[in-house]
Amino acid sequence: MAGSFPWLTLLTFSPIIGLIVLLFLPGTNRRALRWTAIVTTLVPLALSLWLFAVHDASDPDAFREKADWITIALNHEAVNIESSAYVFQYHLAIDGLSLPLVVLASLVAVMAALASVHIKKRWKAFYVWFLLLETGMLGVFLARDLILFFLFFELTLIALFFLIGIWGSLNREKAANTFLIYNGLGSALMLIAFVLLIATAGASLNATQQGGDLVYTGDYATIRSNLTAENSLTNLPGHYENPFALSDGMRWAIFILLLAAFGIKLPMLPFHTWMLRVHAEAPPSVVMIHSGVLLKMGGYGLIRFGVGLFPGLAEEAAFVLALLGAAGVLYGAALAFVQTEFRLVLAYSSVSHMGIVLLGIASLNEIGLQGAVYQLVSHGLISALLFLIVGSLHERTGTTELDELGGLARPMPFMSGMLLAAGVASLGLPGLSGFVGEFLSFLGLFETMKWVTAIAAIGVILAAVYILRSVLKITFGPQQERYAALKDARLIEAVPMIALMAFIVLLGIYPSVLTDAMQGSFDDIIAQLNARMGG
Amino acid sequence: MLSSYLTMAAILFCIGLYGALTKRNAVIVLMSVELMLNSVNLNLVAFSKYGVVPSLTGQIFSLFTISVAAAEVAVGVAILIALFRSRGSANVDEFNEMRR
Amino acid sequence: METVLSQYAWLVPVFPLAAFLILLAFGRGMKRTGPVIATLGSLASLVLSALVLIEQLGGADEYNNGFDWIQIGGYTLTVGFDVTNLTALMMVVVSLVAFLVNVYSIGYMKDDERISVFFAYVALFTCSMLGLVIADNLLMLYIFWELVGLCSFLLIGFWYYKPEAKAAAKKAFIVTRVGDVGFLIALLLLFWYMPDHDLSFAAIANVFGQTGLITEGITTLIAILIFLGAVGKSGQFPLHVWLPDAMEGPTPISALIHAATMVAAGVFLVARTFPIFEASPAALDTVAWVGAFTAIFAASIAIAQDDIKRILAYSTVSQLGYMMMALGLGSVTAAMFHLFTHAFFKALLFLGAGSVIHAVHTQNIHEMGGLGKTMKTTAWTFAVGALALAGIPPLSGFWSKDAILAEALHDHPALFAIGIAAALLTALYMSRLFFLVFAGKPRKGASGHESPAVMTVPLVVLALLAVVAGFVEMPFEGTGWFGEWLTGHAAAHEGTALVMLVSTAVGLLGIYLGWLIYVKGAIPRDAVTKRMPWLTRLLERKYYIDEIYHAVFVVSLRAIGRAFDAFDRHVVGGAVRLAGGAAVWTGRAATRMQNGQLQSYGLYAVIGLVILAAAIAGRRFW
Amino acid sequence: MLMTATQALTGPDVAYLVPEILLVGAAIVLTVLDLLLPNTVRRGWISWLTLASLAGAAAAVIGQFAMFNPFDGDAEVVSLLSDSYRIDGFALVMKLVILTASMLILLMGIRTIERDDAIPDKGETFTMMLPAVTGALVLCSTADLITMFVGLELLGISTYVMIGFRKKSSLASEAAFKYIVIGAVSSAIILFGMSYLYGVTGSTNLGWIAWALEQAAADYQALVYVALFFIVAGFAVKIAAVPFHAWAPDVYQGAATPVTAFLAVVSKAAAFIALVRVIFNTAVIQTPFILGPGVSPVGEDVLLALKVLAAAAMIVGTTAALRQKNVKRLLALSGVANAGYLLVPLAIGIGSTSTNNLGDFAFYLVAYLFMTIGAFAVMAVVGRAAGHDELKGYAGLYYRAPWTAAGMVVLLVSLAGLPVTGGFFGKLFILLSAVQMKDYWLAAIMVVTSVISYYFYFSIIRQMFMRTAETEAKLSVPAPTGIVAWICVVATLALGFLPNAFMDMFEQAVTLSRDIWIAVPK
Repeated sequence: MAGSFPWLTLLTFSPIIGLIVLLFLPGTNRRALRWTAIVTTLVPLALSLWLFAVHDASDPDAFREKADWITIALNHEAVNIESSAYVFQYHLAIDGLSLPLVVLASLVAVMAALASVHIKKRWKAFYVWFLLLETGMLGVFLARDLILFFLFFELTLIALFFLIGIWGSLNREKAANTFLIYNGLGSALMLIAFVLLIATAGASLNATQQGGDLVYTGDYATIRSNLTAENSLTNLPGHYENPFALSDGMRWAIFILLLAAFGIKLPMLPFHTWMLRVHAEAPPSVVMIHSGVLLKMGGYGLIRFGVGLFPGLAEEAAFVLALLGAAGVLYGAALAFVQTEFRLVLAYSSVSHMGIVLLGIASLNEIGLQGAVYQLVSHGLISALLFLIVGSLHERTGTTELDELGGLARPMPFMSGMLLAAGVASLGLPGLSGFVGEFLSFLGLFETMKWVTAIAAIGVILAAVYILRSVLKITFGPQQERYAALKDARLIEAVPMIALMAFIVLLGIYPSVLTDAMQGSFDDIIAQLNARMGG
Repeated sequence: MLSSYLTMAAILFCIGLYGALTKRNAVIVLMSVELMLNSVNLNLVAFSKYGVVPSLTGQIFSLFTISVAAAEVAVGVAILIALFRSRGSANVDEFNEMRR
Repeated sequence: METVLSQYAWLVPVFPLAAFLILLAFGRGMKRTGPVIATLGSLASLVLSALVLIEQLGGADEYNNGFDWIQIGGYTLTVGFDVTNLTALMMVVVSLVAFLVNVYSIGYMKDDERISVFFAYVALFTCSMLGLVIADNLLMLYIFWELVGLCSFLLIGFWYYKPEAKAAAKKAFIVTRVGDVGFLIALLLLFWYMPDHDLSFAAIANVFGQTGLITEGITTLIAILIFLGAVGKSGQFPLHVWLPDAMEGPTPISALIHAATMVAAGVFLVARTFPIFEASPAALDTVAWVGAFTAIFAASIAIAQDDIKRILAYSTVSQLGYMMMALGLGSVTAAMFHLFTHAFFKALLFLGAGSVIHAVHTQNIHEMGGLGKTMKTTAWTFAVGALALAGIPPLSGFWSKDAILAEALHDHPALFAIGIAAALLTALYMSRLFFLVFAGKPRKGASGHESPAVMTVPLVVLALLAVVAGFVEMPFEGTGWFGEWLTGHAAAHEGTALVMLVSTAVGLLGIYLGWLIYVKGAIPRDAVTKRMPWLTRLLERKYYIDEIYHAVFVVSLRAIGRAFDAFDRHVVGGAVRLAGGAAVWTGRAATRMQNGQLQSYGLYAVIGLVILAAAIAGRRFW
Repeated sequence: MLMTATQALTGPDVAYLVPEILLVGAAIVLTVLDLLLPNTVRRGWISWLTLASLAGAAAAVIGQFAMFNPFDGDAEVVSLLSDSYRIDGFALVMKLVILTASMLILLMGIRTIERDDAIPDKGETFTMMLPAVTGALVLCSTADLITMFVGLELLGISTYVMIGFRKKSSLASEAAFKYIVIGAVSSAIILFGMSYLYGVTGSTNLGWIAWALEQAAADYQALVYVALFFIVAGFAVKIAAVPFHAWAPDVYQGAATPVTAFLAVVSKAAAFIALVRVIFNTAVIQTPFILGPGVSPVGEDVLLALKVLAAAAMIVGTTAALRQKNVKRLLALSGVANAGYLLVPLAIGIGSTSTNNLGDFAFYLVAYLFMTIGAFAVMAVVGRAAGHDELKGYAGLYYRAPWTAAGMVVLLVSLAGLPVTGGFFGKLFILLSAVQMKDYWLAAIMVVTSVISYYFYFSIIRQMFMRTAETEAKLSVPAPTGIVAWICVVATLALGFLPNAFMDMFEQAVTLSRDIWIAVPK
């Protein structure tokens, strides 16, 4: 049903098309710009939903798009080698792991585009960077070539730098810098890991009469099989003749590099400090995307590259991962409890929730891994909704300091209700998506590490504590005169709120929507682990 | 025999270097540079006569060096004059308008 | 007899849900029709559940149906409902009380601008509670368990602009959450220990029914953790603190949620998972002792309270303690029986109290009095409820309490003694309450007026139920069909004659004392206060539990938070700054080289060359 | 007494020397014209004639591709003037690079220099470029220490003069003086090294040296060390590697922007090319070793030294730029860092499966060429408008010249080594080779320093997009400069999207055994 039409390419680059249209619009015509952007973001959403509908795990190649992008013949004067080359592919594909996140990304993008009504200046540039960012994140989830993945990853970095630095609040430039350098470091570590992989596991030698054709590729599947296959060059004992062998030390090094790289993005303790400033400074619609999607790239990368390439090492490191996760859960919660700035409360709550993702990953069983992805998606939706509301609140009240807010339930019942709903969703109330992710992660981890899970479960209480504290502080309490005249949500604000809430409820009530899509996407990881047990 | 020439040349080179790095007067600095280049000439000539494999190349090389050195100093002095015009001084350590 | 209606039992929670959705969608517009819709919803579920109950009474087979909720690899989580005698009964109780409360609220909340929101919440609660009741597995029960918690939270905080309401709501949610975590962990344990990860009650029953499948230790652990959840919801010590504060909510809510249904969910949970407890004596003892202690503990506090609703709240806690004790003694029958009767008379009492408050606009019993003349219906119905609670025959409370005490006497004299003592206190504080409110002459000129029929009718209905509900299980031959039908074995009846005498005597004694103190004044009210003021204060301040909790948990958590915050700023952030600082510092050093002196530049070069050569070539000649 | 038979200059040989001859001739003619013409005549056309002659030279070089086709594996390297001068694939490609760079710089400089009041006689500044470029071309195809020295000095002296022409600015004179002294000292050091090299091998021909060195290293190890280390140190000064870089910021700051660009690109590139010739015939020599090409024992130490230099350059160059507020000095320091990156492929040597050093080197050199010249072009415009080269001059550039700002973003992103640009792939290839050679620490330093460099490259972007300018007046971009800037932007992007285009061409044109390892003269 896919035919030969490059749907994934269209999906990834449709924002660019809209971007080009934008370039020809007058920078002053705010409405036109906004609606062009919104309509543009609808295209990927439609496509991804369609993909989600027609995708079946049994036929992974239905939507695979693969073409050699960069083939570079290398100097081949080295002895015994007839020709050698780098082959970097343009390779997009979907599977149960990436598909939910693609949908999430395109959905949140639409909502953020709607929420961008709060942007007050330089709309054209804003939407240009916004759409670039969307292309970047869609590409990250679709790319199956290390270099391609890296390109998209960096694209989001640059785009977000501008979005924060130009449209952020007071300390925007500092925030943008911190973000750039910190995440740049993360992707630098990732690049080292990738290069190491390409230079060793990426190499495949096809024997010929004159010696052989040596090909270095960044293809995920190739690297994966080279790392796992018994007789691959990578796994042959590394002595002088075999420069492609990966010693255990090197494997650990790469694994840890990947862990740190994606841990920074996630963020994993203790790499979380950068995202506080981003949460506090970036414009809400950007934070929607940042907290809703970009953090998820970390979790995705951990599963795809960390666990996916080195299941064995992941298993040995599982306990540490779990500890990090549990620490993140409790640490973030405790910190969120004492923050006086609502955005920081949410930032630390993100730390806490991403800790749960780590727990799910550490379980290394299907339930846990699916739980982790589920948690990613659900937290994406919830935090998007929360920041959507924060944006609207901030626009009206001009502050997000908890001490200055209060009693907003009377002037704006709808938004307060939404805030409350989002709050309970994020503290993991059953019937809403948050619970399922949390529950599955705990359930998965509990099989292997009962005590860690039990300790982390305390976070459930703390979540209730800090969320109720802040949300009730804002909505409940005696009304304050200065806020008496505030208007409730406009339609353009209410629509995305309701839409997001609808998805949260849907995922909460009928999780199979997502879990069925993820069915079997971790089989090979699990299989390898079992093989390891056997062997 | 060779070693004494080489030592001589090395000493010259060091003296030149020392002068180039310490003298305050710009002219003397340029002269010290000349000294360094000439020490090289000594090397070349010595090698071409007493070297492992003696050959004329060394002497030819030294001719090139001499001429180039002359050109270099000429330009150097010209620039120094321009500089002297604008600063009214030929002290190297006063040529530090640009720093950090 | 085959099951017809039971197959449609899943509709029971759906009616209120529909009402909730309608109200949620169009609620703002319909202040008049909204309440009606909600009431109709609860009525519908009442009718259906009644029919189901009748069918079950007719001896229909249990019915179970469900579907897969999540399927991951080899594991599945299911949702489904099953209709047993127990659930059928609970459904009726819940939907009945819910219906009456709906009716009552139409009058009680008449003037509130957010009345439709109120009814929406109530409808959602009804739905969740019914869902909890018919859930056929522990996970689903947990889900609804949390949802009723949410509704309780929303309704306690219904008057959100009142700071007390806000605080109470928060407290209720968080304290119960503590218990819920226990429940959650129990769930995880069960999932991994149950053969083929089946969480359904049926499976639990037959797995724990046969010994050896799951070790004693794990069983106890699971039981205790489940009980922890029950403790949170049913306001057992030490997690009882939220329930009295919950009285900040509208009174009908206190009647519905915090007296009749939700707080009883803990008891229901233990009853539902009773096989696990039966498999672990240790767990049973824990339950029994916690229950007993809570019973006497709460009763003692109730004596010293002045807020009419708080007194009732503590009495609820105490009665729930009774039920727990019964469970701990191994008698599901007695527990469910008491739950059944208590639902009616405690709802009655709360609604009565609501009617009083509605009339006099205060909750302090010392500011009331003599209302018996002006509010006849209320007074009489209240009296019925009070007597039932005090355990005076032949009212329902007498029979159910008697069943429990009989169990206690049968296999645990100590608990029996505690039970009796609690009974005495109960009678005492109820009489105190009644006499102060209705007897004597009006104080502060607070002369109430009778409430409208829409409020009094539910009172009457409940009063009737409070009278007759007990007759379904009387300790005489051939009358114990209720227990048989409910759990397969009747309550213990050995030596019930003695029990009956004692408890009646105690009840009467308590009332007499109350009469002496608060009506006749034969004993001065401050008799105790004079002799040992500390005791009074201790009781008034509820044994300082709140203060202790605040000190131990809230303060320490805040301290930890602050500590972490400092750590985050200075250590973690500091490390990052340090890394950045290192780069900048290197840069400074490098910039300092640029002093504009070309001769120093040359010097650097020479030094560099020398060092390079010495370091690298030097190695060889070393 | 060893005498290499002196070889007469034949007709075809001259054909191979056309570019150099052309440039020298043009230089003489133009200078004479400039002298003879009365001052009333405007000198604008001289710059265009210079450009034309450079273009001619470029055309000639392309023509030589036809005469000696490097793509055909059997083609014989042309060796002239008793093997002191060779036309091979590497030489031709590098000559093209040099000429392209020179033309871009000239084009960009035309307006800038005309408007620079500190330069009294514009004509000479351009004509002086011709001998400089000639020197660079000589360095491209030198096979003999003497020719190398001559080329080096030709390039050096003419650049001293180019800086000095900015007579009216005392800064320029100071810069020129600093440069000449440091330059002369470095030449002396190189010469000293060369003299020892000649001494121990008895020849100045690189091929001969490569052949004789192993024996010599055995006999006179110390002398060989001195020779090689002195040569490396001398070149380190020319390419501004740490700690031999300190002159660069001052000199760059003093010179007129186009001249700075010339220093940053052409001089640096030429020095690098010469260094390649030296290193690959002394340190990385062809050995009959089973794994093929390897390094001699002495060579290993030299390579280690180069690695250390590279690391130092990357670290110091980047960190020193962090707090730099003057964009010219900033670019100078970024040039230092880039020298570090360029040194890596030379320093890592070659192993059994990784012989791609020159490909990496050439690619990054070209990427560096475009992004740096582009940046300087924008800088020339902004600096002229602001009247200074401070960072704050860029404030609000986005409002005053949106497209220039956008182009600058591409260039800066490329300099920072972010995708999708030439800079990214250049660094990526170098990184891959370094990792294949298991030089992990070098790779780590590369990556980390380029992350640190984000800070100052993006600080320019911050100025352009996130600050507001004093004036909202539109910035007028002179056509030639604008063209240059955009050529550079497009080229940078092209290298980013299709890196294989250049790489394939280079890999086919240049093979170590034919073009780099100079054969022993017959």
